Amino acid sequence: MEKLTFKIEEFEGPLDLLLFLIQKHKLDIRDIQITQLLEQYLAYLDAVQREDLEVASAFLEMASRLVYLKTVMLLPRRQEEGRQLKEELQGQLLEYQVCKLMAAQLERQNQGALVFVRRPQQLEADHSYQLRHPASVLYAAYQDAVGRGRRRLPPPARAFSALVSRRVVSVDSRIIHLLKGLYRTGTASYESLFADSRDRGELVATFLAVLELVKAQRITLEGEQVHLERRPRQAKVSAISGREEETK
Amino acid sequence: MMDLAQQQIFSILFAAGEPMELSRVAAATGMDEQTVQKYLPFLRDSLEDGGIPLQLLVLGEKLQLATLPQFAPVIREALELRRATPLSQAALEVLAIVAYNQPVTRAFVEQVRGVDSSGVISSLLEKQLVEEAGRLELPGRPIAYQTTDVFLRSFGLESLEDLPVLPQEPEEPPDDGQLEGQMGFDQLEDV
Amino acid sequence: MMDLAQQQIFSILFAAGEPMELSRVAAATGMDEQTVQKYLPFLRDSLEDGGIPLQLLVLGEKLQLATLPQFAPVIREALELRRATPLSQAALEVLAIVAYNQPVTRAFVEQVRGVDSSGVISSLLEKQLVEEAGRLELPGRPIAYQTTDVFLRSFGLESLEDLPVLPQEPEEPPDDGQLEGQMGFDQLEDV
Repeated sequence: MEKLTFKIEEFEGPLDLLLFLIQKHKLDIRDIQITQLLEQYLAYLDAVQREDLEVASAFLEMASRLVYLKTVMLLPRRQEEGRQLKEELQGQLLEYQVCKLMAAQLERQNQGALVFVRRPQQLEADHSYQLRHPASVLYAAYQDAVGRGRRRLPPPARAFSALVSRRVVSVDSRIIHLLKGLYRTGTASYESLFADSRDRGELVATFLAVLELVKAQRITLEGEQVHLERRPRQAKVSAISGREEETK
Repeated sequence: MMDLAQQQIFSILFAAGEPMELSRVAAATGMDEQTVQKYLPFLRDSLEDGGIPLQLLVLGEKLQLATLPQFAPVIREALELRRATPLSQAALEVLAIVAYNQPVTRAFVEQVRGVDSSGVISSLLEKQLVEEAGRLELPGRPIAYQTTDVFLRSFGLESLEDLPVLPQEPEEPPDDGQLEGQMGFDQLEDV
Repeated sequence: MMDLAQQQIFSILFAAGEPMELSRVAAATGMDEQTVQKYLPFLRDSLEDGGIPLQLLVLGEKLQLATLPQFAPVIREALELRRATPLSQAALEVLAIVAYNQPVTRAFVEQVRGVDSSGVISSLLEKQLVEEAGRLELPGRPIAYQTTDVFLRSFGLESLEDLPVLPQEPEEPPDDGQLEGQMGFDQLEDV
């Protein structure tokens, strides 16, 4: 337990680490000294970072929570809030401690690898589903499944055909495309440039194309509007570099 | 009363379920094949003496434990009653996702639901509500699933066209199949 | 020596393989549930008397036959099963949280553990130690999870009631000083 060096993977999360520190430094979990705990916690994160390991965001989040807690507790007028936050953290730690105890108990009881059961005997019986339901339950289930994630619905299988055939949207083709459009209109809204991009790869390519055109001073951006520079200062479209961006 | 060797053979055959090579039973128990063979009559006697309603089948080079024929009706009754369990919420959701998007992969279903759904898909396959529909031309050549006739029957549908219509998605990507570079000018001009 | 009722119950459980609802066993054999229940100890005795290396498991409302732990090595050898990797600390923690609080959402699990737990939940779903328990009537209709029969079997439990008792929280520090606004008994009696 008393190892001087430890790896972040040894801890299941920030709560686990806090419990470890509390135990190691014999702190009272029911009345933790936030300042002391924060120092040790940060020292630990430092040690991990010195080893060039990436610290998981959950650990950083806890660090900021501890800093905030300490700050609040220092402010005379917000002591009540500080007390509440501290109790909340202690409650969480106690709860997690119980969770660990139960996990250890379960581990001792685990005999899953020792007891075998049979697969169902193959009968010539018909296993097909026999009940009847109105089709509306499917509709309701679909709504539930998709729910608020509706906008994050993955693209249908056919959308992948493009991916599989490694469709490539080059930045150059988008540059030409944008210029052609702008030659006719002279000006367009920034958003309209992206209106016809069908997927993320194309959006990225279009965005890079815009950047290249701005850099080459072929277009200028003013607020929401994009203007074509009719008199390019450079004779050649130097933006066209021959580089290709693959779609993701 | 079974002795240790019989118990070992019995345990292996019980857990295997399927017919198991006598040679593997022998190897696992550390006996030679003749010895295992020699134990089989004793095993049969033990089953009979204990009134255990199982038979020890010898199928070529393989062994299997099976129920007795006279118990088939009560077994079938119990297993069929079991089938009449209504679909769970999870099963309904997976079924709906397959129905509205078929053919779909497991990954698609899981992405929509945000949760591992392999167990649910197996149970729908067993209930014959979905079936495999070949493999998709995607990396890894994943299996695609589609709904079945049993599905149509269970939900009183004549065809998939009869599925309740979903509300239009406001952001459905255009799928008129324009090729890259062909589109966009008109839209630009419209601005 | 098994009698007919025991033989029927045994045959059904043997053929089913998976945990079988006691109510279905009752319905298929034409007994009532109490009668089936009454037969279970006799069935256990018959197995033991015959030296049959099986145990009759009660898993909540279900029954299942399984092998005895001492035969695990020989079975594993014969079925060429690799030794199962033990459950990770993370998996045990998630299981403990689900077991004691079910049905629970992923968000609840993550709140207790203080870390993202979606991967662990997926692997527990795959191992069939937890399963979906529908959706909760909360914003976003989150999926709820509960433990399974496999969980009960794996941890040698007959029902969730058998879960080890949570450690008692040590009593609050002795309250020599009454808290503000609290009345002592003597005061109450005086009223």
